[in-house]
Amino acid sequence: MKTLEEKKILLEVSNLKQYFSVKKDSIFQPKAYVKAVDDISFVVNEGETLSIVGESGCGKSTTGRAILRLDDPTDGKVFYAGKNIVDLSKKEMRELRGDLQVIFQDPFASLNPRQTIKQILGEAMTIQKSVAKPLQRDRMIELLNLVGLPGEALDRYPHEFSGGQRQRIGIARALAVDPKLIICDEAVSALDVSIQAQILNLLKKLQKQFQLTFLFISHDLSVVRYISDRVMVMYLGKIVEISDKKDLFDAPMHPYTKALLSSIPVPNPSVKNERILLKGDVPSPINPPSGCRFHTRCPFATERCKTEEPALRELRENHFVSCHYAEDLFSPEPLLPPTTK
Amino acid sequence: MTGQNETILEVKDLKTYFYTKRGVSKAVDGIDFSLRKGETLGIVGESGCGKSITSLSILRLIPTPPGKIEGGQVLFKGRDLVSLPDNEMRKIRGNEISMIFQEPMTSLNPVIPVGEQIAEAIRLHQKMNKKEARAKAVDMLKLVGIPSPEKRAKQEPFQLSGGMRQRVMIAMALSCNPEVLIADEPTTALDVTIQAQILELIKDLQAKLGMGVIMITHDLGVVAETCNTVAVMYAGNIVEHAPTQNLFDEPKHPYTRGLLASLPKINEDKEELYTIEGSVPSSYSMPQGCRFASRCPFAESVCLQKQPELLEQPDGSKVRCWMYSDQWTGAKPQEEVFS
Amino acid sequence: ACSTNSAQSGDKEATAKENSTGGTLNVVRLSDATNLDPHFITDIPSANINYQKVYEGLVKPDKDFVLQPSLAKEWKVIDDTTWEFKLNEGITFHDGAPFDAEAVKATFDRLLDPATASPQREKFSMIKEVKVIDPTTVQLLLEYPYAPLLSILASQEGSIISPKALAENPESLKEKPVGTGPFVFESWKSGQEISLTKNEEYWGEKPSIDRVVFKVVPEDATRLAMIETGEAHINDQVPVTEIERIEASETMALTRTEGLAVEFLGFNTQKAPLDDERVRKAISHAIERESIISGVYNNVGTLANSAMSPKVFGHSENSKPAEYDLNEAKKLLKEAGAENLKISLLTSDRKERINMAEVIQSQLKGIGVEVEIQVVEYGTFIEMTNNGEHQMYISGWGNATGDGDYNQYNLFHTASHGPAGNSFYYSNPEADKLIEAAREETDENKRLEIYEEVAQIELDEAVYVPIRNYEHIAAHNKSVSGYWLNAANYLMIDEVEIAE
Amino acid sequence: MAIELNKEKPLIVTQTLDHPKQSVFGSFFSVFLENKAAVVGGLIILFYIFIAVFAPVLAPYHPHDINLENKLMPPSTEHWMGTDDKGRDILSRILYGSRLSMGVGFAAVIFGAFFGITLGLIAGYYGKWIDSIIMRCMDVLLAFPGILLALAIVSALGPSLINVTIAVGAFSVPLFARIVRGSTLEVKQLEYIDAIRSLGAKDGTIIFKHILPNIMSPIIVQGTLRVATAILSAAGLSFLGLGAQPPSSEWGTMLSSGRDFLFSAPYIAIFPGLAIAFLVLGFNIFGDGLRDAFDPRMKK
Amino acid sequence: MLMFILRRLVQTVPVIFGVTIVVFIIMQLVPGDPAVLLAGEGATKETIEALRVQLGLNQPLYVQYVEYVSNIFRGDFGTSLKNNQPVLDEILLRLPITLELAIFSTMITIVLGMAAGIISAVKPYSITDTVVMVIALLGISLPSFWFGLMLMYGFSVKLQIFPVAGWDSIAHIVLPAFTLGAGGAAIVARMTRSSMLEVIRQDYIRTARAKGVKERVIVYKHALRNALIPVITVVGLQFGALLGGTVLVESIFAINGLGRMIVDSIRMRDLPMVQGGVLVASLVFVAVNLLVDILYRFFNKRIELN
Ligand SMILES: Nc1ncnc2c1ncn2[C@@H]1O[C@H](COP(=O)(O)OP(=O)(O)OP(=O)(O)O)[C@@H](O)[C@H]1O
Ligand SMILES: Nc1ncnc2c1ncn2[C@@H]1O[C@H](COP(=O)(O)OP(=O)(O)OP(=O)(O)O)[C@@H](O)[C@H]1O
Ligand SMILES: [Mg+2]
Ligand SMILES: [Mg+2]
Repeated sequence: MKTLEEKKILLEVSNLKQYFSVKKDSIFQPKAYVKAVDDISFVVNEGETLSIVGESGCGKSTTGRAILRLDDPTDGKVFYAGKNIVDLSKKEMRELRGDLQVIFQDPFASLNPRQTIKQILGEAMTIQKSVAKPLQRDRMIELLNLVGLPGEALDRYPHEFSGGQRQRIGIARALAVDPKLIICDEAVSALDVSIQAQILNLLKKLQKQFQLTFLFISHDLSVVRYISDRVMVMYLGKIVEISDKKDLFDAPMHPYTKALLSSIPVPNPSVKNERILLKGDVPSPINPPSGCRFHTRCPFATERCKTEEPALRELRENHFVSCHYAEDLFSPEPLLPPTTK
Repeated sequence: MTGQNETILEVKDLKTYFYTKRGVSKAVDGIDFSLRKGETLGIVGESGCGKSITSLSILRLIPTPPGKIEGGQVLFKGRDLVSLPDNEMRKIRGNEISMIFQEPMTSLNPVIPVGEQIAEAIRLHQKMNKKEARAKAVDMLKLVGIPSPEKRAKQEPFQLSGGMRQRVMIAMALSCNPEVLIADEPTTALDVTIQAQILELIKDLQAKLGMGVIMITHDLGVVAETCNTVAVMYAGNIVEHAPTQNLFDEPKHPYTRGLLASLPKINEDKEELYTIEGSVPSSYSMPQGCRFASRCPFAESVCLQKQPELLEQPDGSKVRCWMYSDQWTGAKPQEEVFS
Repeated sequence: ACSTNSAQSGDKEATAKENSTGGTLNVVRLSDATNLDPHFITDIPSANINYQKVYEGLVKPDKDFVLQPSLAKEWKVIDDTTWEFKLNEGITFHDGAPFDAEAVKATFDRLLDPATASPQREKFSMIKEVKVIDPTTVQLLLEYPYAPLLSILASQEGSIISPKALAENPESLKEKPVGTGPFVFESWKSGQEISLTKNEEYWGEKPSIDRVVFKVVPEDATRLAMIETGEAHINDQVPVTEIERIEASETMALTRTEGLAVEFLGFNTQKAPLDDERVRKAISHAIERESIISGVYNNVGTLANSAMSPKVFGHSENSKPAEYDLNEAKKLLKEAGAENLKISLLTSDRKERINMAEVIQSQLKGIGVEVEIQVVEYGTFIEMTNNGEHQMYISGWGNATGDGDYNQYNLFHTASHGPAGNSFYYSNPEADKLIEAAREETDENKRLEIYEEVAQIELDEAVYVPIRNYEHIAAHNKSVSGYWLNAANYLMIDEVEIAE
Repeated sequence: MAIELNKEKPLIVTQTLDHPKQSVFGSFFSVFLENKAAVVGGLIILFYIFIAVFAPVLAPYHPHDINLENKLMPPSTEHWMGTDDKGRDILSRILYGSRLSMGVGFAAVIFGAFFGITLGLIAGYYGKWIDSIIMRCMDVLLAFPGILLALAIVSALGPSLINVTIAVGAFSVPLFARIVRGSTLEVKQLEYIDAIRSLGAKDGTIIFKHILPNIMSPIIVQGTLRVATAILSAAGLSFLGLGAQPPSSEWGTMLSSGRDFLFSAPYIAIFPGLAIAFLVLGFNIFGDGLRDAFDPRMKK
Repeated sequence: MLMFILRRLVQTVPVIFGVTIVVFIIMQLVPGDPAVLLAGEGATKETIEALRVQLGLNQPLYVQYVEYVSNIFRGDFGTSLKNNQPVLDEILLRLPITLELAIFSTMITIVLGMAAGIISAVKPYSITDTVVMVIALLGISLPSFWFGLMLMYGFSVKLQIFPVAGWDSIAHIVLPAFTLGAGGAAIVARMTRSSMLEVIRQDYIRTARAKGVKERVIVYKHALRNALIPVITVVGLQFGALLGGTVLVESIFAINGLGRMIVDSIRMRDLPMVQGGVLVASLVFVAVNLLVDILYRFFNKRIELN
């Protein structure tokens, strides 16, 4: 285990905002935005795996995309290697892209169906000039072996592979440019359990081997628990809790995290966890609730929650929570919901 | 609660094949199970193993062509649904056996108000006029916990969220008090917090209405939480069928064991996950022997030659594996392999 | 009575008595009129509506194109430059205005007034003054002796217009003609139809039909189909290729009339290489005209031997165009040193003309002349020939008066270069002199001689290749009888009968 | 500890590739060949192309050779399709005419496709205001009903086959642009585009190497069907006298002059009419077949 | 809904301006000087120059365009070169005829097309389906001008059921409307069929079956309503093709409509008439599209504007 002092910050996201304008229903309506990510700040340390979890639409992918500048963020800064990549020119950004790579969810959509594996990997190497042309073929085979595929795969097209194998190819492509940080956006969500395990193991192995840093996006808390060092929980474009994995899973401090954890069915019939059932659905990010965004579904919400937005506070070491009542609710012992509001 | 143990649905050697340009896909290849009143049977398995086709075959909803039920029986209260005339079958659908589908987004007709879609099922099977049926539909919406049901009944599906649509589906399925409810991955498309709500709802309603439920899912967690018995499917077969507790405490089939072992768990940390190497054989070219043999760490020559039967075990579970037969010569599996 | 009589004039009398039931005559036509003011009309479709229907002139041609009295009862030539006309009495215009000498004067004064800017003014420029002697007598005083005066008065342009309309609103005449004729203008639905009704007050013999409608039906096939089914009665623009079918049909019949016009292949004599007489001659020798008459025109019309048709005063049997002689043609080309010639051939978009162009194109290929066909809409055609932008062109001279002067002066006189008609840009002082002489000569035989001489000069210099004397054809449903086409291709319907 | 127990198993097991190697086109062709109608359509087109290429060899006469003695001859052993009003052999004219009619069809579609694809790609890829401007312009072009835009263009440029080609092409530009934009938007949101962007590929590379090849199917389908429409439109314009000029044997022109003999010598109009109809039919069923073959639902 | 209509109306404005710009530009492509054309034969240099000034041709292009558009808004579409009538009068005379024809043809397109499509889709791959679809394929492959002539030959000349040409009675409408509507009907039939087959595959149809709904009810209640949504758009687009088709059909059947007016004007190089005719036809089409969009919105409330 690394100690605190050893940790080096690789990526720092500060006050990131990503608003998408939405179509209006009437010409008289004021311009509306989806506040997909609304003012979030966090850091990713070198060599660690930071996971982002949350329900669908909470802004996980948007965060990842903003960091990669696949969409230009509305506001905020993203520091990588001392540079704010939001300000980089297109050309500078292209050069930097070798360091930041991404692995996507859909094994069917993430490879160009008209390129052979060789072309896919070769193009990556050529764009980033990570490997000289004559050496490319050897390197490709090496990469394929690394992700568990035989070299003969090179001349094939993506549709000749199974989902898990395609995911391996996606990983090989990311590795082809010797990245430092890989953002895995739901990289295993579409896979069956048995295949998912293969990929998760592979990712872990590669991380160790190449000192990679992962930003791991997922909605599956079990997977997150397996793979991460630290976990960040998002709700409606906001960070609600961020902490070391163990701390978060064993002693969550935000009522949402708590509810989320308790909602997950455990594959063990003898475990009967007390469940906090949340009412209703996630509200629309177009007009998110005022104050604490979770107050509409929170069993503990008070008037204050409706009006005052909670700050992200460090309540335990390396454990940040944005809830007005975090201390009272789950610390030190998990508490039951109060009977009256 | 009389006749709690009464079997209402029995599937015997059901075979459903698809005849396509690429060949014959034996999607479901000889399946047996039974369901009793008030029981929840879980069917789990990886994608493409034939879970949905099984459920669709029961209600005879397979797209024909290319699909065709090639053999077997589906006995519902003694009647074989496979050979039932179409009009008889229609009387059963939605009335005595109903179904909830995975995709709440696409399973409702986009241009008909949800209330009407529920009322349609009611009017088809119960002697009610339009008005009564509509009132009943609103009641059903209330039952599944949709706020302001009158208003919602008049809305069209696109105005509802995913969770609400799934509730509508449930309301529709339950509106005629069916004896069997088939839920085909009812929560896969939903977020965990919503999933919890829906599962809770189904459990509640089952307790209230006393129907038999077939819960199809690939999530072992869901199974553990909701089912009395579980059938594990692999490549068109049931490989293990056991009471839930047994299955999780003492999985028998190497596939089931592998599956459980490869699952990351929310409540424990692991350095490395067990992996089942290889992948599922193509449904167009099934191996002649045990379908799991190529991925099985224990496979012997017999496994490659002949498909094993579903063998009854002393604890009441059934396993399709040579290891549990008398012919087995190889080593008995060791638990450590799957850690 | 169920008579399916043909339109032959012979039995007209008999049927007229039986079928005086009136009825509406439907005439289908290719295109709509553009203007109904006789002083501004320049196209046949417009003229045909008015001519001898709404308007009448002082005189009119009969079926043999001999001039007969009309509004004028009689006339005499007082001296070379003074013509006196005695007018019929008791005639009123459709708007109630009386017809008299003042009306004649008003009409011609307007026509001759430069402010009117009539495109027909030039044709009447020999008239110096119109003098009213008394209400029924009028004199035309000419600048110079002009023999064919009557023929021009008999043309559409010579129509006498209501003085009331001229005084009150001459602009309205464009859309609403007011004359003295047997039919009164009823309405004009632009692009669709023009209808006329019987003039109950007509001074002459009243027509037996009540109404006539000129419908625009642009498709040839459609027009004919309408005749075949009886939906329409007369179609005066029939493709020559359909005559066999019409003649074989049980419900249709054909009317044919020799025309005044001649169709020809013209050369722009000032544009290289056609400025070389030998080239023109070579081309003339290379054209097999007979095959065009039979092939393109299906033997409608006859082989022309000059620019004047046999019906035109001034025509001579003796005029001799170039013989079909390919060897001679090739020889001439060689002499002229013109090899690998590429010449454009301009034609308007009339089907027969295009066909003719294609035939000429293929015939000239035989002597190694490559022809590029240029098909343009009629207006453009006129514009291009007026500007001399053409090399060879196909045209016809629709002689409106039936007199050689109209033909020779306009087509070949140096003064007529361009718009006036000489699109050959031909200029030969000798020819000019002869044409002028013929104009003023009053002795008919002498005139004929002069015309024969000048015509041969033009042919010898290969200014043009005469191709065809027009023959006008019209198809009608057998339910109608009694109409005829005059030689200028006007449809004459005052004696038409419609059987039920 | 668990890792110990797995000692005999390597951490990474190399996967076996169990699918046989197959080419993208192989599967496409097999699907395509199964669609009998499409094969028929393809054969029809091939047949016409063959005719067009070998017209000089196949044609018994020269298409412009006038022989007035032989005019309006009904079909016979000498003139299989009869002769027209100038005694030209209709069969020969149709054979040669295939070059013009198909040429116009192809050229117009290529013209329309070139601009349509370019504009559609730009609009779809760059989005935002560029998209708005381009697509509004396309809306404007689409606001002209049917061939009226083509008609207006021909009326301005004057009648000729080339102008007809341009006009018919111009009026297919917005159709291509729309389809291409739609497909571009669809493909653009696929993850491999993001993947290649995050590798630092330039816009041009992304558009031409990664987007364009993957939207070719709807373009080809649309293109094929558009050829059919273009041939019909061009023939229509020629029929109105605004297209090919005599003595051209473009089929619309042939039909146009043949219509005068519809009742007396119907074969003059019937044969070019059939020639058009069959070619158009060929393109239509071929396009339909392509659509089915490309349809992702039919695959896998 | 009202908002939607309003917004859609607002969106139409730039399209209309765009159309005027395109028409204006196309007419600038015409070789030759309009003043010379208008002045007529034999006009002097001075008259032509005066005309140029009078017509504003000496102004820069954009000024001319502004002038052109403002004239149009005042209802002044110029005057015909051929007969000096105001272009608008000529158009208004013919527009009702063309609209009548277009509406009848559209009815044929819709009724015939949808009926054939449904018949095909109910029993896909049956003999009926094959026959109907082969006819539909022929329908889109036959040149309409040829088809019209054949119809005329058969029904008017040979059988004498319908009049050959003209526009006086319902009987006159039948053949041209059919000629014009047939192609559209074929397209609508194909569209209806494929849309139905597509819809039949959808999950919600399976849901209806799982409810025990009869096949007939599934087809007519659950599938048809969804299947017709895309068909509405096709009918709208088809209306455009149909308006364009009037150019040919009106010529063949001698109908004095807008289409024939445009063709005749092109032949006579009467550019103001061409300009006006094309513009008005486009405006009609834009209006129809607007209507179709509103209908579409009405049937399919999910649609969002884009
Ligand atoms: N390009 C875009 N335009 C408009 N809205 C967008 C866009 N991208 C994302 N959004 C919206 O932003 C919100 C956050 O989306 P995001 O994809 O980041 O969610 P997510 O947490 O990744 O969800 P999931 O688990 O479903 O992938 C959603 O409401 C989504 O609809
Ligand atoms: N329409 C079809 N045509 C051909 N094969 C089909 C068709 N539908 C299903 N199959 C085959 O049937 C097999 C079983 O499919 P099924 O839908 O039952 O899987 P599943 O277990 O429900 O998977 P999932 O978890 O992905 O829903 C698949 O392997 C597939 O190949
Ligand atoms: Mg996401
Ligand atoms: Mg399934």
